[in-house]
Amino acid sequence: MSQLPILSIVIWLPALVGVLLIVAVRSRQTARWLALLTSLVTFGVSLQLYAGFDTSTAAMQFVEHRSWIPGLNINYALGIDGIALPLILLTTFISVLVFISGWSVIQSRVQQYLGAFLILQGFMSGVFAALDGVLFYVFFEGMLVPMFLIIGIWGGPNRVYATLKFFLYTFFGSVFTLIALVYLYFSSGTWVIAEWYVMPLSLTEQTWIFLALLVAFAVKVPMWPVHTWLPDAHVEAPTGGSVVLAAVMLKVGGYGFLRFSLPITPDASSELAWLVIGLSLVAVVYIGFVALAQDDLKKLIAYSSIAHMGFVTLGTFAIYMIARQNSGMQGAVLGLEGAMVQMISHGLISGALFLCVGVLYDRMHSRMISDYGGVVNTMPWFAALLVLFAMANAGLPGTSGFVGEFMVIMASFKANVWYAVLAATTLVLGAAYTLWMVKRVVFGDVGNERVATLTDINGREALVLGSLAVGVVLLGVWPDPLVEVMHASVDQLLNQATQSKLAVTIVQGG
Amino acid sequence: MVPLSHFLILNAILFSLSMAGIFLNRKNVIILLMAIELMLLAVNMNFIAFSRYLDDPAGQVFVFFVLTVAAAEAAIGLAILVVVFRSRRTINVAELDELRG
Amino acid sequence: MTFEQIIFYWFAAVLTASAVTVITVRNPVHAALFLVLCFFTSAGLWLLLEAEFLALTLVLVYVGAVMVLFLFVVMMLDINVEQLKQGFVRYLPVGALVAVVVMIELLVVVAGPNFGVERFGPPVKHDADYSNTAELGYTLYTDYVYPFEIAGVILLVAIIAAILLTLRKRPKTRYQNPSEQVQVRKEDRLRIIKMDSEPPTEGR
Amino acid sequence: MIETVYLSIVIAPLLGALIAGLLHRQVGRRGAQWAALLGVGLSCVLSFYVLYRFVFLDQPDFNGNVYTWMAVDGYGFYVGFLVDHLTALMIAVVTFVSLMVHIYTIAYMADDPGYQRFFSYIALFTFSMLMLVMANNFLQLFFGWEAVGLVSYLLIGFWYKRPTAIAANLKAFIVNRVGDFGFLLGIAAVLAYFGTLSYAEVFAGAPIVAGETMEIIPGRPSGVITVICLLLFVGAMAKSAQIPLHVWLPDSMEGPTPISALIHAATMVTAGIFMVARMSPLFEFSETARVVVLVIGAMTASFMGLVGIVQNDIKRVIAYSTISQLGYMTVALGASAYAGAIFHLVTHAFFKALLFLAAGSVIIALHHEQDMRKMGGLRKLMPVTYWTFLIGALALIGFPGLSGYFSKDAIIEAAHLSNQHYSNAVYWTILSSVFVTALYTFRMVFMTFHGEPRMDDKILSHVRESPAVITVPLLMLAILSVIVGAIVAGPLLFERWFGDSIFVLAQNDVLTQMGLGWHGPLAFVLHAIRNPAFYFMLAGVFTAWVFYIWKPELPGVIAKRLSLFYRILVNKYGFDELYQNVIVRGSVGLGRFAWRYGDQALIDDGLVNGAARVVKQASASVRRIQTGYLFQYAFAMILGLVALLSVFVVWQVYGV
Repeated sequence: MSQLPILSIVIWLPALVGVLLIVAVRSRQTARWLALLTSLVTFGVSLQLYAGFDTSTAAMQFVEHRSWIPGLNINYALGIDGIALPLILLTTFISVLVFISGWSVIQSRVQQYLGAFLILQGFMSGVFAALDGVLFYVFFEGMLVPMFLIIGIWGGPNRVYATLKFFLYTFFGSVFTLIALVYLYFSSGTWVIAEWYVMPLSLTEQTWIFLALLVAFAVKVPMWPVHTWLPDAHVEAPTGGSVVLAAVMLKVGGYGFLRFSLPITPDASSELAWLVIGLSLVAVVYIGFVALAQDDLKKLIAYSSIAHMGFVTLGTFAIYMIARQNSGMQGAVLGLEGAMVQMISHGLISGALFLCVGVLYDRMHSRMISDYGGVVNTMPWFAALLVLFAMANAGLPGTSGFVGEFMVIMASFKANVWYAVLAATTLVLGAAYTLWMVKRVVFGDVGNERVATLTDINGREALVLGSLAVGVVLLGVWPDPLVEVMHASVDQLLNQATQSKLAVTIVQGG
Repeated sequence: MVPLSHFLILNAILFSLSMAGIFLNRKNVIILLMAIELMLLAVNMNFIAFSRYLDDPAGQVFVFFVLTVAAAEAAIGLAILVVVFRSRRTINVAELDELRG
Repeated sequence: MTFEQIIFYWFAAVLTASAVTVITVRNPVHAALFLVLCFFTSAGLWLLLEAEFLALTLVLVYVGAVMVLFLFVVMMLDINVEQLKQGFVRYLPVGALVAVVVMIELLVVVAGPNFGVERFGPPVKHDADYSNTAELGYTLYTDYVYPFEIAGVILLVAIIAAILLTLRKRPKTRYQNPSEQVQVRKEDRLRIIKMDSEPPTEGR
Repeated sequence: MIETVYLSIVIAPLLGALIAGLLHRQVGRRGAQWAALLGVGLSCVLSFYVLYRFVFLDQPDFNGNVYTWMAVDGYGFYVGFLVDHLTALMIAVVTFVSLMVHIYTIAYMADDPGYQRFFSYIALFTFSMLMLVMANNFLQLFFGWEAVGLVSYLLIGFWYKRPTAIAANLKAFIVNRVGDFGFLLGIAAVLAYFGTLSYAEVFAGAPIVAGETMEIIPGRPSGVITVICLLLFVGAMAKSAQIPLHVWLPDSMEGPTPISALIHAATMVTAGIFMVARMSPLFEFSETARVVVLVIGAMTASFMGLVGIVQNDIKRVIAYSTISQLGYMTVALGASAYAGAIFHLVTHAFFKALLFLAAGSVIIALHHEQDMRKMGGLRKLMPVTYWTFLIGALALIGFPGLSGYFSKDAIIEAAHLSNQHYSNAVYWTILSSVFVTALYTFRMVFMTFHGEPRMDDKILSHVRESPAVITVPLLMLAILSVIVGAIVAGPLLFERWFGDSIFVLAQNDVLTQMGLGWHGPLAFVLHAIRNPAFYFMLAGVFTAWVFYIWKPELPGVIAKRLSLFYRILVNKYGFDELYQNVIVRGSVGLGRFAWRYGDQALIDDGLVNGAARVVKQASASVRRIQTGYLFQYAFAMILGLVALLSVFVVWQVYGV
């Protein structure tokens, strides 16, 4: 293993270059090249993480550890396991695409825009790599600021409302996280997240911590009924913002459940699994119907994101229902890894879909489905890619969208037949809202004279969408390399998540 | 020989009177300031009385500081008053409602 | 009734009466003057308590400086007394009530058995050569020297603040600027112009 | 060696599709055409080689994995192939029909701007279908299942400018998704109860799991196998267009005719039949599931055949006929005559592809006219088309000696011999449907080729026989439609050619029972005289002749007399209206309602903005306290102080 602090580079290189862009770079073109170069370098460095990753162990790897605030026992501790690694790779990958795709789209305050994105990228990587509670929280909150600015400055006409809603929602949630983290610190005396896994907690304590964390992560995921910020934020955000928001930021919620809720409060998670599962199923079914009624492309994709993220939470918490079946834990790993795969896949697909909307928006400056129609006549390559991503969004086998849904449905069938039945409605609903949208936008005769003047995607857009398409198909045809890195970590997580902490308390008390 | 309690009672009366003065002259800032001076006077006299009966000069030192601060306060208060009057041509407190929410 | 007691009650009565007048009188000038009376009587009471230095300070600082300042401001400003007195009666009951309540409470505390005022014996008799000023100064410059210095700073701040607040730039005021006068150069005042010499015109 | 052959069979069409699709600019029209044609052609040749080995060289079954798709949690998900007798037959049929369609397409699509795209799609379809039939596990089966759905979606909407086409493809995909919903749940159930998705292991475990029950509705245990089979059958119902999920198939005729032949007649729609046959080791253990299959099949066979009588669009008639024939196959499945179903599937693939392609030939000759009321008298003008069409029609109605006769008769007989519940009713239903089949088929023949020409003179003057690339596939298919039944009926039905690919419990084995009376194909043909189906068929043809040649005014009279019945048929029993008005509108309406009142009104306005509003109003009222008058603040402070002091004094002094 190399001695370079790879994780620190992945986090701080973009962040520092981002600051540099904001304060020091005058030329737009320099800023663009610098940002692209930085993200490429970061992506290259993050690939080293994959190359050097040892899939046989569940231990944290590439660990960096320095004292940060000794008085409060806070450390600058970074490390990744099989759960964080794919998410970091997703972050760095998507970021590169964002810079390419936004090359000439943003014309005002280019340096600041790119700088904000670089900082955002660094922080998002930081969230997935942090091993210290405070560090996690700092990144978790820090992420909001650049995103707030991105939507608030480069967003659409109603951006102020959207940013406020976005910020207040997420902030509302994170306040509870902070309380939970501080409580954990005071009862354990340490901020090391891994120490919290083995700390005994009573059921009452666990329940409160679980609920506090649930609020934060549920907002981030977002779960019904705290999801309404997402459509608004997406609609107003610039394309790059939407992409990052959907592709990476939502994953922080799912990651939070895996990293915090399950291992720290296993008993409460088990007790309240019904709640999360219920909300997830509502997300899948109810939001599926809501998506059907959307007239706005971005809103539709946003709602579809919510429905798809429902699978993440469903797969995560289905393990407790499997545990209650008394027929062995087989299927639980399927659920957890399905949730993970779904996150990665949704990152690619929703990112791609938002980029597609961006391509259309750049040309026509409209997000309304009714303004389009017959796009395939003038933009055949684009139409082909959009259909591919739409199919992936509908969970067609052979695309990554299928893998996660498949795994989660399989796992939830083990948990309860009806979970699987409700989850599987996405097959119909997902196809219905996605393909109906495709039908209205892509197919048909040329809808109006503005559509007639559209030009097909250029090389830059083709590069971005094409690389996502390759990713989507590759993961769909051969997902094993992705799930392979998770096995060890997920096995360990499953142990922690199903190992009751109450028994430990009794032993210590007696 | 005056007992301590007499001084205390006197100061209590004086303090209450100045408090009533704040209520009564709520519109006239100058008299408000005077009432505050009166209040400080009552407090100071308490300090001195205790200083005397406890035979500790620290109480008088405190009065010294109170006087200093009271003088400063009066100076700045009046300066503000002058500025207010200059800009508004009145010192009627009822018209000073910039803090209104 | 000893002499001390007579003086105390007399001064106390005057103090109370003038305090009442201060808060009730209409004219601020009168109020200020009655406040001066308050200070004088208080100074008398302080002398009774053998706080000679403070008594004199009170008279000098308060009566001589602060109250003059008050009077100065009162007279300088054109105050509509009638308007300011409006609502006086309206607040009389509540003011009186508050005052009475506070007074009763203070008296309950101070005069009640809990406080134990009676435990304080009569004050220590000092020798004839006892100097209150020296004693005060001794304490002030030893134990309280830092607070003393801070008090000085506070006064300085008050001075500067008061000046700054009331300072007004008057554009039309004529004044000398010595630094500009000193810095003046020859070129600023005198310009030597080369001119062609002209032959005298015929008209002259 | 043989593995390479198997792999090549699958890969070749994929390569063809990719070249034709992604490099369409570089390779041009001819290049794309040859890429697809060569890919499928190679695949076809190899498939026949494989079939040859299975038939004559006693090739052993192959079951192997190509690569690990994913290994999780002790479950292995693989991409792998199972090639046994059933598969060998299927790949031969699929690639052959596909090849014929490829050749036919060269002429049919010659003027279409989407020429390369079309070849790419149909080659991709061939690949998907091969993945489906060659799968050795449920996952890959589902992959192929969905992939054919995708290509079907793309092909139905091939002419994407037509609003009807893009409505039809969306409908097809969504309806199929409803089936996949059940199918995927079925797979989930298999995984949950068998712990594997590999066919071999699942089938081996079926007798053990057969005894297990699960509680879907608490307190009411149901057999695991029954649940699995029913869920899987839901998938089959959508793919094979069984009532009530048949609605997409007639609409799918919006696609180009080669597609109707390839996908919506010969191959894709039979995927459901194939799947159930493949799952025979499971279905055999669930009597309930088989009863459901039987009844659904019979209903589809009869009801959809009736609708065919009143259709005027030539392709739609064939489409309804397809649904009806699929119903027959389903009946065979329900009667445990899996081999009979596959047999009918094979013969149907040939004669139905033939019918479609011949219809396509007519359509293109008439410049894309599909309405039979504007046809007629084409017999002389298009002789090859006419005769091949007639052969197809005769095969369809089960004229003795032609392929359809053997397969359909086997099914009817199987239903007759079956001792399932309702098998008697089913028997009579499908028997009477023979009459219906004959009626609508010959109505179509008569209206199209006989009588007076009813088209414009302008079009009529241009009508001529189609070129060789169209007629050659027609002839090939016609020959097969004639002979294939007689050749394979014996081995396929009665000699257990399928071996272990199809599993039938001894007590359900109607085919063996039927085999007792099997004395070769010739005897079977002669046996037709004593077969009621034969007379039903003759009656059907005769009726058609009466109605459409002898007394053409009769149908109108009858339609008026039986107007209620007629209207029901014309409206196709109202399925479309029901789905459109109740399910589609209902869903969108529900979505709108949920969005307006759930998301926007309740959550956004009520909770989110509501919270903000409450705070705002509260602070608006509180802010009146904030008068801005300093003295009032001072008063408040003093009063507060006094109050506190009072509390303190009272508390301290009086020790309350």
